[in-house]
Amino acid sequence: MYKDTISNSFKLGKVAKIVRDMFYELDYSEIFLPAMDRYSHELRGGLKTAFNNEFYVIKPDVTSHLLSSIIKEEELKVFYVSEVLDGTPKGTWQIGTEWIGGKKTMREKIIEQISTVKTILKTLGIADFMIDIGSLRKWRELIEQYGLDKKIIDEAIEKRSISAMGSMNIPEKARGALMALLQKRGKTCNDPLIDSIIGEVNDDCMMVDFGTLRHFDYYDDIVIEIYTRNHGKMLGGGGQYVNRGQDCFGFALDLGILAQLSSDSLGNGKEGDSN
Amino acid sequence: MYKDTISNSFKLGKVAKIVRDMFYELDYSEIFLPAMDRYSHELRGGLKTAFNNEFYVIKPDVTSHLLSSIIKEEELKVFYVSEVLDGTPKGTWQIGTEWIGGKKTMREKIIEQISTVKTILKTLGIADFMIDIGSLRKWRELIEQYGLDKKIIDEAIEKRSISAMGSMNIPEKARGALMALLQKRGKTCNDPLIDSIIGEVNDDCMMVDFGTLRHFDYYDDIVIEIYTRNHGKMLGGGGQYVNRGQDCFGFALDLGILAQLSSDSLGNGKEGDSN
Amino acid sequence: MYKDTISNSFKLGKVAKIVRDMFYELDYSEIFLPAMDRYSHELRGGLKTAFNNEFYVIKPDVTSHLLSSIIKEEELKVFYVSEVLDGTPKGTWQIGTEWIGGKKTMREKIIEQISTVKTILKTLGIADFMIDIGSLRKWRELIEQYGLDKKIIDEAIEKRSISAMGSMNIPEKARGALMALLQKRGKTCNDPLIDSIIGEVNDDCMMVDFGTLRHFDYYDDIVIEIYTRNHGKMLGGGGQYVNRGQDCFGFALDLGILAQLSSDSLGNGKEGDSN
Amino acid sequence: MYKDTISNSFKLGKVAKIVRDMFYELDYSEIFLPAMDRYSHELRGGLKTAFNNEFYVIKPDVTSHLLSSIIKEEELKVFYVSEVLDGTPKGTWQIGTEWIGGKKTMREKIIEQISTVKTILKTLGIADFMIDIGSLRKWRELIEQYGLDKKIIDEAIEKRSISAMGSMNIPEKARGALMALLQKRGKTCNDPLIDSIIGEVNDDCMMVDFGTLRHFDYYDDIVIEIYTRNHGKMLGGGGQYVNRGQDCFGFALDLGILAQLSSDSLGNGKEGDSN
Amino acid sequence: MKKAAVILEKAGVHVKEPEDRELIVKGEGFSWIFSRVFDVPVFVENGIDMGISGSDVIDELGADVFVPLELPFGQCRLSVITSAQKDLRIEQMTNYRIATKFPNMTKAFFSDAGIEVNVIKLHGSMELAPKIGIADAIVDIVDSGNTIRANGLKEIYKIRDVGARLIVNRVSQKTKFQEINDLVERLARVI
Amino acid sequence: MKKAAVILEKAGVHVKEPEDRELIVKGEGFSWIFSRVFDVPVFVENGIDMGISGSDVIDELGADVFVPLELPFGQCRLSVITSAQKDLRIEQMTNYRIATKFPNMTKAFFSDAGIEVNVIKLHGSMELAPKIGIADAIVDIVDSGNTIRANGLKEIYKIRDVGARLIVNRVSQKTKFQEINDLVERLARVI
Amino acid sequence: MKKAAVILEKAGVHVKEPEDRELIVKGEGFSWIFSRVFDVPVFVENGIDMGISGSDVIDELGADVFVPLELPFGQCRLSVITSAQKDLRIEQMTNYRIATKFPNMTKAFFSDAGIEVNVIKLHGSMELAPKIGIADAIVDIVDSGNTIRANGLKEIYKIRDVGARLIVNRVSQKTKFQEINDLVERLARVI
Amino acid sequence: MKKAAVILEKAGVHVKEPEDRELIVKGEGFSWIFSRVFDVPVFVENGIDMGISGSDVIDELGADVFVPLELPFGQCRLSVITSAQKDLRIEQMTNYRIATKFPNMTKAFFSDAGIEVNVIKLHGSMELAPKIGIADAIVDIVDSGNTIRANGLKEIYKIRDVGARLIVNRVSQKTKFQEINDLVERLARVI
Repeated sequence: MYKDTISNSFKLGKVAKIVRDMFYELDYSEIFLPAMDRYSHELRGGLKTAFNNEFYVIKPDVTSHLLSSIIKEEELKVFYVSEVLDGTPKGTWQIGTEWIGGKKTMREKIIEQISTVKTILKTLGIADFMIDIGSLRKWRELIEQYGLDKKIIDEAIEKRSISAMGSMNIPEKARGALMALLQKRGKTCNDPLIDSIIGEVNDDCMMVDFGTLRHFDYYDDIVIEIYTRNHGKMLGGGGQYVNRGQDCFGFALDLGILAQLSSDSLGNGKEGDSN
Repeated sequence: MYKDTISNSFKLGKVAKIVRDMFYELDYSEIFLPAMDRYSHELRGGLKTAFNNEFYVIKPDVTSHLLSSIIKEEELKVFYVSEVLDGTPKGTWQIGTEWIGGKKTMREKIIEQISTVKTILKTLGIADFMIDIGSLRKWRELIEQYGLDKKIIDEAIEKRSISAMGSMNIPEKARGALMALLQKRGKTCNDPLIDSIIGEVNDDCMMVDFGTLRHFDYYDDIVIEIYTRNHGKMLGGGGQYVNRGQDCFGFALDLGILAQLSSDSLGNGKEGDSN
Repeated sequence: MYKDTISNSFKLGKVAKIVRDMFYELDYSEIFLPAMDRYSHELRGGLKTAFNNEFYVIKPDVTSHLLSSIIKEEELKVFYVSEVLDGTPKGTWQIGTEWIGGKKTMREKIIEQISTVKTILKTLGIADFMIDIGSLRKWRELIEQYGLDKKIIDEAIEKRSISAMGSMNIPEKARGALMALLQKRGKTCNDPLIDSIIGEVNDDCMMVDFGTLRHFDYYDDIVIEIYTRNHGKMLGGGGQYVNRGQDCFGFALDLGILAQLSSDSLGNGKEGDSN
Repeated sequence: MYKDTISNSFKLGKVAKIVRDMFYELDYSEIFLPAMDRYSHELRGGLKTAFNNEFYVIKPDVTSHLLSSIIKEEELKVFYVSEVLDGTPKGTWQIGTEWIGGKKTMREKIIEQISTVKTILKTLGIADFMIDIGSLRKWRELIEQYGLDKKIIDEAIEKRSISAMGSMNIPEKARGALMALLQKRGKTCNDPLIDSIIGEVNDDCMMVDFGTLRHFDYYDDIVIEIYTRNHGKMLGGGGQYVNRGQDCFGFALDLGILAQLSSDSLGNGKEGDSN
Repeated sequence: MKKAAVILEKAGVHVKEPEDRELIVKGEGFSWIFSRVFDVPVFVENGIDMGISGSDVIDELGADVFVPLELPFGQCRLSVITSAQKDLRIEQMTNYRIATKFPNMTKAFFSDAGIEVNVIKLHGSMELAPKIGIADAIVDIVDSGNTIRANGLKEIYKIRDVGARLIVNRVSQKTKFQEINDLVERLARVI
Repeated sequence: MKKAAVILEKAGVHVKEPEDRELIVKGEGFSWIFSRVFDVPVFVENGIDMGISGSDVIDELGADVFVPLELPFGQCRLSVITSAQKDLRIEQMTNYRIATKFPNMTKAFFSDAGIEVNVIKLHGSMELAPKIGIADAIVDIVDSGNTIRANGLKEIYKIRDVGARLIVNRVSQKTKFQEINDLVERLARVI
Repeated sequence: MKKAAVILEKAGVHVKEPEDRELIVKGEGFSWIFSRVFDVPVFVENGIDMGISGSDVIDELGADVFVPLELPFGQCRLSVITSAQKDLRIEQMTNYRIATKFPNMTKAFFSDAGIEVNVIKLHGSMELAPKIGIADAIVDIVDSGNTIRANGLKEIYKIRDVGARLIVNRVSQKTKFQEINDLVERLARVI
Repeated sequence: MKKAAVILEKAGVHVKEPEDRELIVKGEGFSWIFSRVFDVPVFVENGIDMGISGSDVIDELGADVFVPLELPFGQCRLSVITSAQKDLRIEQMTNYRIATKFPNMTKAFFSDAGIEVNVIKLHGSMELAPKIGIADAIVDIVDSGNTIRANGLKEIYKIRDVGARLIVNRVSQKTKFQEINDLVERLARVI
């Protein structure tokens, strides 16, 4: 068979084609970002390098790269297929979307994009996936309400550290609220926006979860994480952010994991492939 | 409107979609090469950098990158959409194919790929393009026949320098043959392989030309160059090469120029676009 | 003769030995700074690069490099001989000192260091040098006194632009003071500190000049520039700065220019050397 | 006290001054090599980087850097004080010499340079050092004599692998000679050149040793290694090489280890220093 | 290991002991994996639902796992240790050779303090290193302090406190939310 | 050139005209060097005491010289110029080919505005470039604007004002302080 | 460990056993240090005269030591091991997760073969990893092969042979030439 | 310029002279563009069919054009030039300041020779630079050599021969093959 680069990329190619076609149907247009850009603190991830006495980043995180390239924007409904580096020359291939501005409300955008994720995974024959939906706003409101220290709370959430929350010298009421939010996972959560999103998407794969989502600093409120029972790593994630006053929502899926999980269903379960 | 990166990439996206669909129909699968690879003298172009005390190249020439990644190969019919760097962080976007090995003869491959180029350009509404077909073998045979110095002849061909050929101290018969080959441009050239290719493609855009093609060292015999009357730079090019004993042919088109030339025909001639 | 690297460095070696011996006598100890250090905004100049996904600077400006390496400091009386890069791989060799903290007053330090510069140049047989002494404090006082815009004034000083000062809409009294300061060059300047320094150094080479000195942002008040009549570029410069509440003064000389100018006097005026 | 860079470099400064003065007395002149140079396969060690699409090396091994910079050479008796990098931004400081060409015979040069090493260490108060002297020529002669495979022998010598030598299918006579050479360590070795050098140096610290020296590929025959009983790492080393037909000899000492070992004797045994 | 079993028992979870070289033991509702201390966070990060491991190991490996509970055993501290005869402060350790089982944490600590040191990775009996002269100091876990006193060493700087932790795989926390939270609550009540 | 001589005459400095190909002309107290416009800042930066040159050239070369006086002639402006038929704004010039005699200033302007363009360096008659289709726009000096109108072009964006400047070498300003300041004051009075 | 002592005894060197937690034991002419397998090459490289350690550990650490003797025990091999059900060749292991105690040697092997894999460092019981699904294959030391067979695994590729080695510090080899050569010769005779 | 017109006339091509500031002149079958010497290769590379320019300018710009014919006029050479009093060899020019109109070719020449020099870009009258002390040597076009002799300079090293060249755009050579080859042949016959 082939050396890794080629065999590896065949599977990616198959999955990319399927997902791209869906994005075209949903009226997304493909965006091509340059492999290298001048370093700026807005750019996340990528591999730091230098050219001609200037600092550059190779293949940074796409959302942050896109946001740093926008001057004035009406609507931008784009998808991308790109390798993303994170500190070393070997990156991960991602396929994702960014929906910036436009007339649709934030709610409508989130619902359409979550449904898009569902359709993609189902079309790829990946059945038992789950989509957790969480909210950074919930935590922010709590922190403001009780005047808590954001940095300490963030660290506790990052580790879901019940012990840390237990030993913080904060009012008991605050502690109770924090614990409740951390443990909150279920079908509904009496937050109008989230409940309506779950209602609209109306699929068993959806779960409200305020305590197990990663908090990227460029996300504003609603965040989602996509995963399956039988793969140790996350399939993808996304979230809502505001850019130049416009509501935006985007998500990214790990093309490598999609290719792995979908290879059986797409009838190319070549002998010797990792399960 | 938008900052360059985004407006620029919209046009690329439109063209890439059209061309990709054609490649899918012709049973090509997409290949994803890593953005960075360890430096090796086989890799052409790209931007030199270093990581962890090892030399790397960012986005090198795709053909050379692909060839350096193959261990054992039956058939590989692939296409790619990728930015290619050439010494600076700002590269050019290319869309191209590599057809390696398989049962088809070299002649059939070249004919299919030239027809593919034709269909792509016509579908993009680029009408007045030309495809020149040349042969490195012709020059090699001449050099061997008269025992000439390959390096000097190559420099003369690179510049089409009639003066240089005139002043070389080589036998007159050799000089005559060199001049004839340099000036040879027309519909046929009584070389069985090339005449049959032109006959098969049977399109006015085809021209035999032994004297105006660029000689890349990894090409073996048949080379093509694609251009239009109203654009100073080449649209693309390709050629035939042998890899691990297998006949291969590949070509690449400059996605930026395709986008420029096709923007009118695709009905998105936005006011203010460079025509 | 030799390739540049070696012939070039012989002359540097001769001069470096002479100057080092003087520093030893004046109780300076040599300091060796690492060729590369992690990037920080405090570092001036050098050549930007990256290693293992971290930004680094190669051979930055020595004063800024030293200051960024000090944690707690009693007294530091050091000299260095080092190549300093400024955006390209080919740098300039410098020999310089930094006198940080200690019991001596700022005035005594400046006087000793200016005398040191004099002795160095005279020992190297460079006779007709001049040392201009200026003061950033003078300009700061003026800016604060008339509430002027520091950025605009700095630009005007940088270019000695009398037109710019003439056309600023500032009170006439302020304009007069600015022009006077800009034109102020002479043996004395009724500024107690500077007059006493000139008096103490008591050498014709000294000149007060508030309008022709370069303003490095890490200098605080007294700045000096060293030059000769017959060399287009400056020989060196220095200045006074405050670091962790301690008075500091340092200067640097261009070893290459010293070697050029002193080669005649040191009796090694080899034929063919740049004059 | 200070951050490492400064405290570290004070000790280096003290030792460098002492050693430099000795080199001046022995009529060596200091050489200043650029911190960065274009990459070439001749350069050893250093830290690989890139600038403006060209490969560079930062602070490579000094001997290889000097040799690659010489065009035509009469005599070059130089010393250097420089940081040398080896794959990471943190290098080791070295002080060393290169004696290229000139009238002195190779024997005289080796004897003078070994005596110089002795004087340096003794002046620094480092008493119980040893200098092993070995010869690559001895091994080469053996390999040629029995037509052995140089690569396998080198690997065996690198590891002093008696087992490997035992199990090679080579004539017993060859095996015996290899083993004898590997085990050869003592005051004399009936090799005229080496015995005369040991006789001339006439110091107990000298030892002939054909089996425990590192074989750098740019050394030609005589190699030396300098070490002390109570420091795990080597103090330094050197060797003889031929450059443009001229006999050369050079050695380098690790300034850091010299500073550590000599700190007690130089009366600055500051409390808390690593012994 | 026994202390963990005791706590679990109190929380109503019976730990099945492995017979001889058995690696995985199936018990009521749980399968137990007994692996090296340093491997627990790797197993949990790559798919095993839960694990009990020391915070020193978790931080050294930078494991991307949830750490819901600090468990009341395994309390000790990670400290800089030098020979008892010397009165040393951190700033004086320029270019010291430091032997440790935790190179990442050691490098991070000294780099933040701006002190350049040479770190030597060892797997066991750190006290040996300074004794036989291959290191000038060590960074190791200190509990009672007897071992280091017995070897003529002393603590000069506490880098951080260390203790046993319950860790949970990020995906398992979602897919087995009920069971995991249920166990975490029962454990929280007994500690 | 003549305007410069007029101003200098008024300030009491008689400019000696060079005969035929003479490069350096010695006059009362001054030696005059007549070089190309683009070379004046290079001469002054590398040792010639003073010079008169356009601010466009000084900025394009980034010459490290003193610029004491703006002289009252040579006023014009550096502008982005495109074909008269098009109504264009800067943001729409993505990937435009721009012909100019000032590549550094052109690249800096468009890079600050975040627009990626391809700059083609030409030495003269910029208006030709868009006419014969080798460039989509040009960046050039505009004075009356007749030339560009005559060639069917129009200014769409003024990058900066340009004018003649007196420039002084940084070292000469120190070593010939009196003479230079004296001349500068006399010139300042007549402009 | 015992086998080493047997060989040494035959070579006339009596190995003093350590009582309880003793680390260093002084015996006739030798002091014996009993440390972890993985630490022996580190001790010898940094100053301890001699040591006995496996060639796998020496190569994994890239220890800069002399290796005079291959000792006749500890023979085994470093192999790529996958589940028994699969017939796999190395080229098919693109993007496989490979658990191993020897990350450096594993990365070097697959990189030379041009295959990109993800290496997970574990400290013990490698066979566990594929069983509980956190790795697709393992690279480990295989001796009899019982353990891997017992865990439903099989060897598919031998990377290299492994065995016990006598290692010597580069400086000690010089300063204690006689004693070391003497011991090496006596050992050489008995193996 | 006139010599070019003479040759073209002989080859049956009548060159229409431009009136006053006209840039483009339409003649029988040709439109003539009169631009700066340094701009001709840029025009031809970016779309103008053919041009006549010096090989020095073509090489300095590294223009990607066809160069079918060496024309029999404009013969001169690019040389390293220093003051007549000095007997200098290239290796002795370490750190020299070299003024030139051809910085790329000058840097390439000295870098290949392994000599580090500082290149100062000037646009005209190179001989001035050493005279007024802002450069130690110059690299310039030498024809008769009178100018340099007149300025007390002499040639010490010929870098390369220079002469007029006919250059052709790579795409035009294809799309206007007949007309271009026809003209090239007619020209070839008259030179």
